[in-house]
Amino acid sequence: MILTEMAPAWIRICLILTLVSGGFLLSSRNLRNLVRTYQVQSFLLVLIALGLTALEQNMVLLLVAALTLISKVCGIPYCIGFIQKRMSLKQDLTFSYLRPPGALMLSILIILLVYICFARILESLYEANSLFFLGSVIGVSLVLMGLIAVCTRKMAISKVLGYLSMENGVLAFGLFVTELPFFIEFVVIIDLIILVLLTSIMTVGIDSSIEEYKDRMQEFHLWSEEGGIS
Amino acid sequence: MNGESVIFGVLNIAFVLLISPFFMMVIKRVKARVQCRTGPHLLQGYYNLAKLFTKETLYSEYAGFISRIAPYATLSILLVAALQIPLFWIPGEELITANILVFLYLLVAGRLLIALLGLDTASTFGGMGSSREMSLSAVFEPVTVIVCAALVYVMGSFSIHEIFRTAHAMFPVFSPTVFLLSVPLFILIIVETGRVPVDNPETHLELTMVHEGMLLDTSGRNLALFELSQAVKQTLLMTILINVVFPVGIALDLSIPACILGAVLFVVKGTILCVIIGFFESAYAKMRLFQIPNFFMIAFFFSILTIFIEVIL
Amino acid sequence: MIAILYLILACVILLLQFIMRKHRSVSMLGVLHPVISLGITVYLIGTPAQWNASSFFLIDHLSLFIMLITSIIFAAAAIYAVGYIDGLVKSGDLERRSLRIFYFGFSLLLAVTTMAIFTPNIALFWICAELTTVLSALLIAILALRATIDASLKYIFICSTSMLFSFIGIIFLFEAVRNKTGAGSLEWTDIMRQAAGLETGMVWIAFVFFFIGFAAKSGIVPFHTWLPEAHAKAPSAVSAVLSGAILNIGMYGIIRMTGIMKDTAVFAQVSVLLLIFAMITMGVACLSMLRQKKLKPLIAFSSIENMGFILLGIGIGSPVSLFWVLFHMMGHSCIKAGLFFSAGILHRQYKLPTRTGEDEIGDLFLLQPFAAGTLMAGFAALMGMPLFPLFLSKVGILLSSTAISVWIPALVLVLFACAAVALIRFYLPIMAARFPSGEGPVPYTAPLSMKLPIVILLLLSLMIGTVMIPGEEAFLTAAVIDCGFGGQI
Amino acid sequence: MSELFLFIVLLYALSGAIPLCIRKKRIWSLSLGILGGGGILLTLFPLQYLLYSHPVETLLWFQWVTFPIVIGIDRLSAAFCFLLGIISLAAALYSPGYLDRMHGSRRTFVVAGFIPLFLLSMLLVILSKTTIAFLAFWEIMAILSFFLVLTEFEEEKTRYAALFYLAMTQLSTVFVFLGILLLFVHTGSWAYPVALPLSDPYMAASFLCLFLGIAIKTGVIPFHKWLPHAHPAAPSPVSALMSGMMISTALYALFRVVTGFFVMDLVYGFLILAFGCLTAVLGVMYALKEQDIKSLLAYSSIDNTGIILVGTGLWAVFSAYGLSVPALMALIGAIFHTISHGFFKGLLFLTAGSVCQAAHTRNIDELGGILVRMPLTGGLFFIGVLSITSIPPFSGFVGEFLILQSLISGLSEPSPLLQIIIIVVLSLFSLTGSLTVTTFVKAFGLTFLALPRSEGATRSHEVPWPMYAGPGVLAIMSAVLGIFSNQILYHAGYRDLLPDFFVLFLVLLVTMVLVYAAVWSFASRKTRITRTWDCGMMAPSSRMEYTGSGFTEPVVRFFSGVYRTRIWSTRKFLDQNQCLFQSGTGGIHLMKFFEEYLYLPVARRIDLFAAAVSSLQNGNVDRYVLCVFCTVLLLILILGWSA
Repeated sequence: MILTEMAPAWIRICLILTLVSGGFLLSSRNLRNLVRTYQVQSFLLVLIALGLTALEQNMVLLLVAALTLISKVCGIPYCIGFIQKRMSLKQDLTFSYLRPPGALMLSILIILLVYICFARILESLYEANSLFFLGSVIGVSLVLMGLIAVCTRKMAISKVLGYLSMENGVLAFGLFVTELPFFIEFVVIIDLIILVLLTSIMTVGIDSSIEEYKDRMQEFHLWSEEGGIS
Repeated sequence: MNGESVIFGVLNIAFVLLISPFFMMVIKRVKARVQCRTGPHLLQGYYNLAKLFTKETLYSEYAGFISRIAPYATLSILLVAALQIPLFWIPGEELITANILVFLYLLVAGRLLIALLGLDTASTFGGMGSSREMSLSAVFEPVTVIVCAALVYVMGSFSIHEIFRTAHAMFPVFSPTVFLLSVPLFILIIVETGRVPVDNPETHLELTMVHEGMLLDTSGRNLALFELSQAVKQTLLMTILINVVFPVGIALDLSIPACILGAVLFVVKGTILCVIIGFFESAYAKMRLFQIPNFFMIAFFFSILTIFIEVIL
Repeated sequence: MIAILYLILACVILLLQFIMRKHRSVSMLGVLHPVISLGITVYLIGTPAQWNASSFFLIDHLSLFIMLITSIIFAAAAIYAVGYIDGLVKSGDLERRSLRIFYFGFSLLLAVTTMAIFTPNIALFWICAELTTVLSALLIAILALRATIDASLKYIFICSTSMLFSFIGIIFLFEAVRNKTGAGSLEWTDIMRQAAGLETGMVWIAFVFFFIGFAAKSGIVPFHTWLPEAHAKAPSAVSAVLSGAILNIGMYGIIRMTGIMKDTAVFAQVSVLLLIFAMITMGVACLSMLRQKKLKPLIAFSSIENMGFILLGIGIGSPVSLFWVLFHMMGHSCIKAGLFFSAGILHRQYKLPTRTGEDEIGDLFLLQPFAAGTLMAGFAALMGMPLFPLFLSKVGILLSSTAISVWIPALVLVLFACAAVALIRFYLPIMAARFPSGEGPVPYTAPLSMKLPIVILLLLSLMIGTVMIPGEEAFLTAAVIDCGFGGQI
Repeated sequence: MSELFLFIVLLYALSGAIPLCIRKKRIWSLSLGILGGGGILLTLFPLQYLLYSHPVETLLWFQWVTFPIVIGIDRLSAAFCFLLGIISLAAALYSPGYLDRMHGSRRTFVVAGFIPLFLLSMLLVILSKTTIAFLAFWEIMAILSFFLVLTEFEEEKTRYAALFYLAMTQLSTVFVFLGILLLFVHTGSWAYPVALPLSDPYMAASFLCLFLGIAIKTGVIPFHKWLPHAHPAAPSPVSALMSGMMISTALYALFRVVTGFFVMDLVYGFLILAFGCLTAVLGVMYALKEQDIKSLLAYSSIDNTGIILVGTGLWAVFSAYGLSVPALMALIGAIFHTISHGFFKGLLFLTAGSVCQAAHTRNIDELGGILVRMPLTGGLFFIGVLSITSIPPFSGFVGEFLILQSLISGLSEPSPLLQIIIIVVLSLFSLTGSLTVTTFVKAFGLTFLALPRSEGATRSHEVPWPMYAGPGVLAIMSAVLGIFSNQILYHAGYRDLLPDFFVLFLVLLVTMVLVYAAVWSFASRKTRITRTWDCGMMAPSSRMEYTGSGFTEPVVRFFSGVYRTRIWSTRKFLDQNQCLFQSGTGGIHLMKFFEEYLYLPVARRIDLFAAAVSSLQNGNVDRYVLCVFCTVLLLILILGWSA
């Protein structure tokens, strides 16, 4: 019904919006709305998943959408927010190599480049103007924009967020392959949980100076007091 | 190794020992006469040797076994070299290998021993003498090898006996190559025996003496042996020049009259060559040590010219 | 169903490590785990009938060979760790509390690596590879120093970001197989069977993206930057495992994928790409070795160089070069682990890395003659001395590379010469350095458990280098055929 | 015969393993005794192959992992085995005494253990019959000799020499490895190829690679710079082995390549000849100016390598022109000179080693008067000097004589180009001969004769008997080889190449005896020991003697073109704008041409390039991720472009 023929247009809009959220991720300075843009991006993915279920009537995608909703939209952002509160760091102002406007310009160039290259490589898909082709372009360029974020941000927490948006790019691309998405979703979730856990513990160490590091560690009662320096 | 070559050996060595001091005295006599002096008696060489053999020998307290062995070794090396060079009679079969390269390296051996002797007495003169001697010989030896190469190339064989035999056969025909060969051979005599342009044999002035410097500390019978070996070396080198350029009268077979004739003719030819050497020495002043390599270049140039002319003709 | 034993063993060991209280028993468990898995692997090698017992495990000559290397290195590292970790704890570098985390992580890393080697499914292989990254990052940062945490963060960021690209490659591959046969599959064997007809554009993209991730895993140049710092900062037992086993996992992935590409039309481009990356890797690694001032980064760069050389062998793609690639992997892992162990002894002796960052090594032959001797033997092995295995694989691979162009062996040999000079240029000054009398550090007597693995590994590499174990040649040839490079040797 | 060979190999391996495993005091005298036994067996073993023409016999065949290792012996390798046997006997006799006096107990066990293994690796290089075996044992030889050079690693000089040596041997291995790879690619088998044409570019490249590899190892001039550093830095028995035996092993490889592997044509003959002449002349010229006796001997090894290369080059040129007799003469001369060079260079290095150890210095200007204090060692050194300066009855003369004879008899070929080249080579060759005489008069005269110039030289005393028994063996061999050279070649099947030196030697002895008897009977026997003539002023002190540099100053002046000198001066001023001069130093030193213009610039450039490359690793994680990013972008571009 109306949902099915409206679905492809719906999916294309959501894909473009994910690209926009990637752009936001690059430019926002405040850590709080960095997390918020990540939540928006994940939510858009959920919408794409729903659109795809409408298009191909495959119940697995529904399960994927639910999983993404739980983990990406609420779970991980809450965890990062919790760590940020403890670190009481609000601003991430220092950038290396590229300031946000430069980063945005570069990401537009990248999207164009990926589009041209993939068009030349996958002519058959390009003529068929298939969703898979669009998904692959959007996915890869989102991953690359995440990589720029990791590369230009100084703060480890913002690097982790850049990495998470790369994960979203992979997921966006994975959704368009019918049999694979659940597996991808399962994969991505496990990886994310472990990764975020580990890096957040470490980033606490990196971003704060060395003295607070000791008591901060104590606060998390993970390591005892006398860590001797060899 | 048959009887004839043994006889040749004995005869040749005896004749060389006999005639060498005489030739030395002829040169001294000519040089004196050019300077309007009467000069020493012709037999003075023999008297000097006799006197030296009876005198007492002095050894420096620092000297090792080199000083004791060198005189005997030098003389015996040169006498062996004499076996290779027939003066007046070419035997049918060689006693020892008469290869010209072996002759050359025997001369080098003699020079090595004398140079070491110079260093053995820890005196400055000896050190200076042997340093100059070795430096000059280092530069001159390529020339001697090229001269030998030219000789071998022209005469076609390495053995000196064959060279003299072919020279004797070729003698009547006056060929330019033989003349060209005589100039480097003559320079060879001048340099090897340390004649004037290269080094002054008579002087004791440390600035000019090269050969004399090494023998400064020898005395008595050692000095006599060195004088004798010096004379023998000169005679051998003169023989090469004479028997290649003017080989008339060399006896080819073992007959008494031919040998006597050959010997007499050899003495005459030798005296004439000594006169020429005497005049040559008086005509030149001693060159500065570092100019001498240019003098060697003349000999080098002539011998290479001989080879090229032989190729072109 | 023998392969299941691996997983059961892993679970049992992890469980026991939770319960045990005393440090001694936990470390014993740590040793037990790799030794038993080595036993299982040898048993499996001995009984080919057991191999395709369950579809859940892909057991063939190649995976068993890599598993053999991994379990040897892990066993040696575990034995070494018994003495080494004691030393760390006694000297206060490692808190008693994080000991449990170390052994837990160590056993988990072995379990995950075993899983990675034996999974038939590419995606599962990708996850296990990703997990090895995470776990080894945890082990690197175990000393809780700022430098170690910094190094492990770099490791995580570079490796996992590149691994994401390889996941995209896997998706492309899945899509390509789906286009050809209607139902996409992620099994190594199925893809290899379908490889001939796959659509070239899709397969080429799949390989390139896959290569990016696993190049980072095995330290190929543009992505190698994490390796010297991670190996230098990690405790020596961990860096030996990293160099000896985890790099091989990356290479295992690349070998499998190149095996798939072998039958596709794209193989020419693939081998050119691999050759270029290999040459760049060897070039950068050898030249940076010339500038190294510290011991462990020097050894780490030589690992990068050897990985470049292995990539060169894979890039050539002939069965002979693959045979020697596997041989080189075995030799390199043993020697490199031995080297890191002796470096560990030197680190314990001279309290490296010191505050100033420079190595202060002196009175080498007075304080640590054993470690100095084994270090020199290891360097001789790395330089390709004939009795050691690297010489043979150098001959084999360069021989097959002459088929492509004569300039490759020339350049590779010059680079190997540079590496040899770099090794000795580092060793000579520390050999002769002297502490002013009385000021030298207190002599550190390395316990037997630290010396034993070094000797075992050196003897093992000597044995590999000189004598051909009876079944070895047939096993390696079968492994080469298994990974799709077929054809006569 | 292969059982005897296996027994010899076992002996060598055993004498190498014992000191490395058992650390009892003076265990090395037992192990070196075993080495001596092995050496004697090794000298007897090849005789049967040498004297009667014996077919090539494979002694050992086994499969090394997948490569065939074949050990076999033929006439050429038999000659070199003979040399190796004698030298290992000499080293076995000499080393215990030397090791006793060496400080550092653990080090002596390493040296005593590595010497037999080093000899064994050389033996296997000589006897290997497959290229892969040759390469493997060549590399083991290189690594073992590196460790031996590194024994006294305290001094900075030794470490520099060891590093320089390793870099050059690695370079040489690169070339040999490449040459062997190209050979395998063309012939398809590991066996030694026979008579490959040099017209095919691959084969030309393979020959050039092998030639360069060997040239680096033997110290041909542009690549020689490591040799004068490495050989003196090693302990004396090792430097004797390296100079005597290792250079001969490399030259064996050269003979194998030039005569066996390839069919030489004119261009390559001239190439070898050019390298030979350059190495011979420059080698001896640098030897002349050297003050350290062991590097003087090292440079003279380079010079002898040059002579041997000239012989080989002549063989190639004459066989290309079709002159078979001169070609054969040149080749036999070159091989004979390699063998005899092994003997007298080993002799010179061993005796020089005992002198340096007794006087605790290697500088000629601080030695002197050693002959009186160490008569036997001095005597043996004198025999070495006689044979290296090619005095007729000794073995050094035979090789040079053959090469000279082949050169001169090559003049008969009418082509003018060949004649010019022969004359140039002849003059350079004889210049080398005469400069060698000057060098060794200086080396022997100033080290052994006259007054000691330093405290160490004055206190030096004779070494224990084994330390001159070893060199004694070599002295006897270098004399016997020269005197009976004609008989040896006669039995080896080459008829009238040489004149009979045995008769010459006999006649020389007889004349010496006769002259002595005559003088003894007729002349007076009064002798007196007094002071050297000092113009009546004061007793000559050791400071009035001629020093090394003084002795060679005229020659340095003659060849000032070759000896470039560098004048340097440093000034210190009291004030900034440099007008009040405070102090200054100045000096003239002979410039090390090759080191300053060839080796150091190349090393510096490599270091700069390495610095640029390794600056990528600066520890900043953003830069690392940026690298990843750029590479991914590049790959995507390649994907797009290569579709």
